[in-house]
Amino acid sequence: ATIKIGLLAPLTGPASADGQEYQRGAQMAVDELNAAGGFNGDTFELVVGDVKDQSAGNVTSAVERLLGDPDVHFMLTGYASLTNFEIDTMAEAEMPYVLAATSAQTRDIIAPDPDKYNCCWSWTPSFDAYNTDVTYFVEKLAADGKLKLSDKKVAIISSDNAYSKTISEGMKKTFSEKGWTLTVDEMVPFGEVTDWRPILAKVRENPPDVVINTDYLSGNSASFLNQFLEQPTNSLVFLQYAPSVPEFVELTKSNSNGVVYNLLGGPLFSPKNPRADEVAKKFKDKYGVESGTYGLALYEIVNVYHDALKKVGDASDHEAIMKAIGETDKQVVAGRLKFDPTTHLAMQGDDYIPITFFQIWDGQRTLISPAAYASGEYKQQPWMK
Amino acid sequence: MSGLLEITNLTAGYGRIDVLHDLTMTIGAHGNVGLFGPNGHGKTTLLRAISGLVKARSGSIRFGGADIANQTPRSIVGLGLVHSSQGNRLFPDLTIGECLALGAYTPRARAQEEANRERALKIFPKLGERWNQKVRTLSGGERQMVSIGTALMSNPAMLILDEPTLGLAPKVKEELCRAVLDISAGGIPLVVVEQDVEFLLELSQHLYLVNHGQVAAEIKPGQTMGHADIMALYFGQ
Amino acid sequence: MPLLEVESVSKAFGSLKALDKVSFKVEPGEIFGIAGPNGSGKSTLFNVITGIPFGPDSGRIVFDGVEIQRKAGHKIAWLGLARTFQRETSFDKLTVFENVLVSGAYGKPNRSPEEERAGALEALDIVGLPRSRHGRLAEELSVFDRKCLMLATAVAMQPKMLLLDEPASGLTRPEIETSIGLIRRIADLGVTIVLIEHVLTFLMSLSQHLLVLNQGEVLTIGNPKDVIADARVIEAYLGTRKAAV
Amino acid sequence: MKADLRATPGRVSWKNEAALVVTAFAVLALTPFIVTDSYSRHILIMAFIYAVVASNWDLSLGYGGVFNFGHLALFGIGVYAYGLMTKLAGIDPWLAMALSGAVSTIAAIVVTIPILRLKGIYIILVTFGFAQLVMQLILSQSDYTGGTQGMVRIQTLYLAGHNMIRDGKFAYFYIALAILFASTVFLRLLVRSKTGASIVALRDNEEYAVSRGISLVRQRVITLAASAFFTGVAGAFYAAYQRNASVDVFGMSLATIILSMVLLGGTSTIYGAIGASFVLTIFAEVMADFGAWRPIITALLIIVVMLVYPSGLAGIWASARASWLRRREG
Amino acid sequence: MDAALQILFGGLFQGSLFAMMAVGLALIWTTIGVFNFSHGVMMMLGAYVAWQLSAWSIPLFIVLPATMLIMAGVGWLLQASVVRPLIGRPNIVLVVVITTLAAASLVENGVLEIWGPRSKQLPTLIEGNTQILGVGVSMHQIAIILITPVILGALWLFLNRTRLGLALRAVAQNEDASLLVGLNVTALYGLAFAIAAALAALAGIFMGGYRFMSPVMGADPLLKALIVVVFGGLSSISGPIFAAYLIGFFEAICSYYFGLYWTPALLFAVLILMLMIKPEGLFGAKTRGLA
Ligand SMILES: Nc1ncnc2c1ncn2[C@@H]1O[C@H](COP(=O)(O)OP(=O)(O)OP(=O)(O)O)[C@@H](O)[C@H]1O
Ligand SMILES: Nc1ncnc2c1ncn2[C@@H]1O[C@H](COP(=O)(O)OP(=O)(O)OP(=O)(O)O)[C@@H](O)[C@H]1O
Ligand SMILES: [Mg+2]
Ligand SMILES: [Mg+2]
Repeated sequence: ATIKIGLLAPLTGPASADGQEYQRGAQMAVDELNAAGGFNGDTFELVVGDVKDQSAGNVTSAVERLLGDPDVHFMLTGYASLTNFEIDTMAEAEMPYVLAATSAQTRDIIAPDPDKYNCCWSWTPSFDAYNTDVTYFVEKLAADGKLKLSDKKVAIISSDNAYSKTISEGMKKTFSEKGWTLTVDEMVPFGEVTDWRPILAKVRENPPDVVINTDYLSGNSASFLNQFLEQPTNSLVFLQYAPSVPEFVELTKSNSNGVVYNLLGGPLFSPKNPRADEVAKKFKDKYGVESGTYGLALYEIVNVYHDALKKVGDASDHEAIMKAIGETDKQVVAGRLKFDPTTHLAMQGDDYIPITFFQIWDGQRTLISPAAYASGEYKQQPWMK
Repeated sequence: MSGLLEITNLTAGYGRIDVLHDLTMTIGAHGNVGLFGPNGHGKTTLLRAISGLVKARSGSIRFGGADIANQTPRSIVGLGLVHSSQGNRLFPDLTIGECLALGAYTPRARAQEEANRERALKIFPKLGERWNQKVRTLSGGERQMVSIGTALMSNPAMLILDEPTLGLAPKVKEELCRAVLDISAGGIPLVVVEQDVEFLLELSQHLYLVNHGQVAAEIKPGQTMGHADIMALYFGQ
Repeated sequence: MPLLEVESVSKAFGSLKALDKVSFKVEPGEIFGIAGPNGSGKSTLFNVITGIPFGPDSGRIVFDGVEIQRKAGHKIAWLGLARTFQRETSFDKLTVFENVLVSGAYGKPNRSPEEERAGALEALDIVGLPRSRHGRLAEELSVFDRKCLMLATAVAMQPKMLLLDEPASGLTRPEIETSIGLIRRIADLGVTIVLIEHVLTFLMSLSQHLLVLNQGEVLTIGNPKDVIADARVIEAYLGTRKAAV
Repeated sequence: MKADLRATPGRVSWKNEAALVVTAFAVLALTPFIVTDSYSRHILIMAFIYAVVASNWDLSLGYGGVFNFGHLALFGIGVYAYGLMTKLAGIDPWLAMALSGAVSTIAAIVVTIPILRLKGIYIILVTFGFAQLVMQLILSQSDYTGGTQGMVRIQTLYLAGHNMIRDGKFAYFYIALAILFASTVFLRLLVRSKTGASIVALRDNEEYAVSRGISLVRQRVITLAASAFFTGVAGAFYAAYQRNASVDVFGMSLATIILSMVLLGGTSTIYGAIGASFVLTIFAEVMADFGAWRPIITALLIIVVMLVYPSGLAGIWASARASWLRRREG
Repeated sequence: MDAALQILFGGLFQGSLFAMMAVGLALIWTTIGVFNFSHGVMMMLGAYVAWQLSAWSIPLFIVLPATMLIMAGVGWLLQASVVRPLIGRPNIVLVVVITTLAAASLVENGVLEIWGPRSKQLPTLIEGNTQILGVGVSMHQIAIILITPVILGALWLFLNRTRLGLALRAVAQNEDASLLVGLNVTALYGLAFAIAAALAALAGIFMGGYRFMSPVMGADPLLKALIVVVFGGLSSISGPIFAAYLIGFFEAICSYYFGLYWTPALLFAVLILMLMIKPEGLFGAKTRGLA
């Protein structure tokens, strides 16, 4: 028999680059498991539900299709919908489900009644660290003498989507609590932004110490950087998420030198966590391209399921599988994975999944914080004086 | 006996329906040709088949010796067989000047553009006055003038006019009649479809009555034919 | 009291004066002819009277005691003023019957559905469109039938006045004869008719008054026989030979 | 001969049409007993929703000739109206569904104002802009609408004594079918009435129609308002069924799909749009395993159908019927 | 002063991109009377073709004309397959909407299959940045700002001052009449699409060197082009060209003073208002035909 694993992924439409990566990561894990003899003589099979443009109708159709297949015993996704509303459906169908989507929404759905949602667990830890840690990071650089702050000014640019907006709001709060002034506070509509010039003009009018853009679309982020560098100010540039996407470096080439970004739940490339390098290498060998966050994450999620299955012994015992997944405690590419029983999110912190800061140099991503895992140090960004 | 334009056993139509059935006609042997007959019986279709706008399903059309059945309209115009079509809406968003310029699009006409323009403007001086007005805004009669003017710009070797007097004031009609006769006297045979019988009789000596997609009667020059006889033909169908 | 009074109406397109201070009156029950060279403003005159697509720039138009020069087109229609257009026009994707039904229903509101249907059938009978063609789409009709249909839609509105723009153009002799009879029949129903036409026989045999426009101005107005004998009319409009008709 | 004062010559008779519609819906009503899995039922429910939206769009686009590219905004307004009314105001879901239809209708009337003087293709821009403005409005009120995060856990519909969540979508199926039935009957009654004829008349020739006493303003308002009500109800149902609302209902991709349904089905038939909604929805699901090939194959199919039958599925139907009649006669 | 210059550059640059896209769309509308909803994917495909050629290390000065030629061919093919067969059928405007939308989906997903979903970038036309009056701009943008008016001017001259251009403008208005004056209707339709596709490809190359490319990159520019064309009026191509720059400047000004976020809403509000006042588009001629 086969044990089917259902993957929700946008294979077509604007997010298809991520969708393809989910599929590759999950497929890699399934192939490995099967090569190792499957499970009790059963083989695994990955079935994909295309959520297309991620609209509610398309997500529901994909979910229903996979739920309708009696051999599907586990489902996973990077992110399937904007709202993660499918968690409710999974709960009703008693389908074990692990997702990596924005954790704020996941928490909002699960936290009021965690027992109702034993099905569903989030690979992504709470995003709270995104809100606070950039401030801490910058102030620490200043304290260490690696960064000169003139008068604690920050420019924050955000995009009108749940992810970017929540983070930028949090950042604004933390920065102002720490006595910073906001020189630019701009939001762009979600979607392609061709011209950042008007916003950059404002940035240049009153050069801040730190420039932050939380728009996570790699193309937007890349063109922001390129346009910033047409006439840079003496500011530290921090970009949310986008630089972690492999093609970011291709799009910006040498402009990306020095850029700083951070990640929660991304691969923790460090001698202390060899697994990240190992899985990333496997991925690159198999597909010829580097994986971003999601390829590796989905690979790991399949393995988390496999561990639970081994523990339970029976794929059709969803109840037990859900429980076993919830009890996971293992070292994964992102750090130590353990779920918080009150929110069902992965736990966050230096001992669990840390928030990691990276700096890009010559296309290489150097882990510069937290110190415990760091493989290099922050170096002054080339345009700064 | 042969003419400039020989149509033999022509069948043509639209969709599933044949409009012309096995129609045979000779044009040019006895001077200008006039076609008449009740509405909707295929006169326009015949002209459209001649100029290649409608496919000939069977039969042949020979113009000056060459078979032009199912040639492209472009090559037919290139031979000088020029058709001013019925109720022509022309190019609504072009100006009169541009319309006339387009008339002289074929290489054949391009050489004579100047002369032809002068000729057209002489017949319809109004076109010159309104040179830059868009066709869309012209009155019905004015549009008709542009339509005929454009045909003249194509430097015809044979001129086909489908209801040229439609909507024209009597005086303009008269002037048109005179002008067209002038043109034909210059060696350009005419094929005219017209409901105004006086006008038709004045222009052409050789008449065909087209009825049910066939030639129902032919009146050759020698045969005298009064207005009353034609009326009788109409009503007697 | 005249049914239609046009007072000093003007309409310009840019520098072109399509109508220049045109005034005339139409008495109830008569057939009133309008002639004039191409582009003299005849169709434009109909346009400004009916407000479709535009009213006059200046001047006053009184229909049946109501000033209409600023009224919207459909409201003018409701007053009982119907028109036809120079090219055959129809609602192509409606059947013949629906063409007439909808015109009657909206052109003369406040009737019961039965009256509307009966009125539509009557209008079709008047113009002589046989039952067998009532179910055909309007676009499938021949030119003459389309002209008849356009007339039927106007008749179905049970108008007080009917403006006809070149109803005979493109028709064969027999069809012209038929049309003359048809228009007489409509006039006999008590409908006042204003008629634009270039086919002189048609115009002459029908109209009781004749107005000739030239370059947007009234050239002359009066008894048809006198009008076409007028030297200015011959010069501007008729040309030499046709004057004899 | 005394004329039958009720028959409309050249059109299918009332009686025949009613018989056909009732039969078709009766067949549909039996399907849940044949397809028992909730996935197939879900697909049918989606097809019903799309059918409502597409066929109502056919009223304004096909019959009215109004290039209303904001039609999906009317759907989206239904979605959010339902979500807000049930969530914030605590209005009863069934009532909220009807009210959502009313809200969409009002929105349609509002959007008619700027397009009254516009013709053809120019209407696209304004109606599209309207959709964008509505979306901006929803996004900007994120305290109520959830902004880009959307609204989740919207109140579902209920039936006393029946658990709608664990019945394998049985109840939702019939509710969706009922909405489609009501909408179809409403649309067909409308387009066959004299109001329907006046809408077509305006489309075919505006100036001629006005000269026959048809008011452009009034009929255009009626057209858009009539096409909005069931669209809004369908939006409300969609929100209740999916239990969430997000602004992607305003996006181009849903609009493109529904537009394909209207045009593939053949405009000005109502039934064509409904048929095409079924065909495209089911087809897309059958092809779900083809990944990027699915849209490629779908696109090819649409192109081929439109090239051979520019009047869409309705054209196929018509020519099949014609050849059947010919064979029967010949 | 800085801000004014930024706005000036932003407006010119965006305007150039809009114009390059819009003009092809307008050309197809004025010649064939249909809206080509695959215009956006023509742009996208152009960028990918150029990318592929560059990936084979063909130098840019060959890539540019080669891509435009290839895309002209593709444009021709597109009209021959999904537009030309429909000419003269009822409802053509709507039917072409759907066939070109389908063709767009076909191409978009085909590109997804061939080149994959990940973003790519084209080489810039000219490397590097420069300072003009203290404002930094990339040479690539300057190149675009300078090249576009030249090309648009050439196109305008071609359409308005040559016989072929006249034929191109005439052909859609009345197919029968076109045939009767001896126009090669098929070739002219093909030519219109070919020119439009080549211009779209050029816009794609501009875009791909400036930002990034992905299979869905055409959607937004298509929308913008549509807005520009309707806003500018459909009766000529100079209307849309002016409108493109106008909207470019409008956006630059708005996004500076009101933020990028409100710009789309403001733009639509202004457009709706403008159309209410002038229903035939800003530069459209007010011509109403007689019935
Ligand atoms: N495009 C078309 N498609 C289908 N049928 C057509 C088409 N054009 C004309 N017909 C039909 O062909 C027949 C002949 O039409 P045609 O125009 O040739 O007649 P005609 O003698 O020129 O009449 P008229 O005097 O009215 O111009 C008519 O019955 C008409 O309905
Ligand atoms: N919208 C418009 N824009 C510019 N000029 C126009 C417009 N409509 C009509 N005209 C001009 O106004 C004049 C009067 O036109 P109108 O249609 O009234 O003439 P008419 O007397 O009906 O002529 P015909 O007998 O040829 O039909 C014409 O010269 C015409 O070119
Ligand atoms: Mg004819
Ligand atoms: Mg006139």
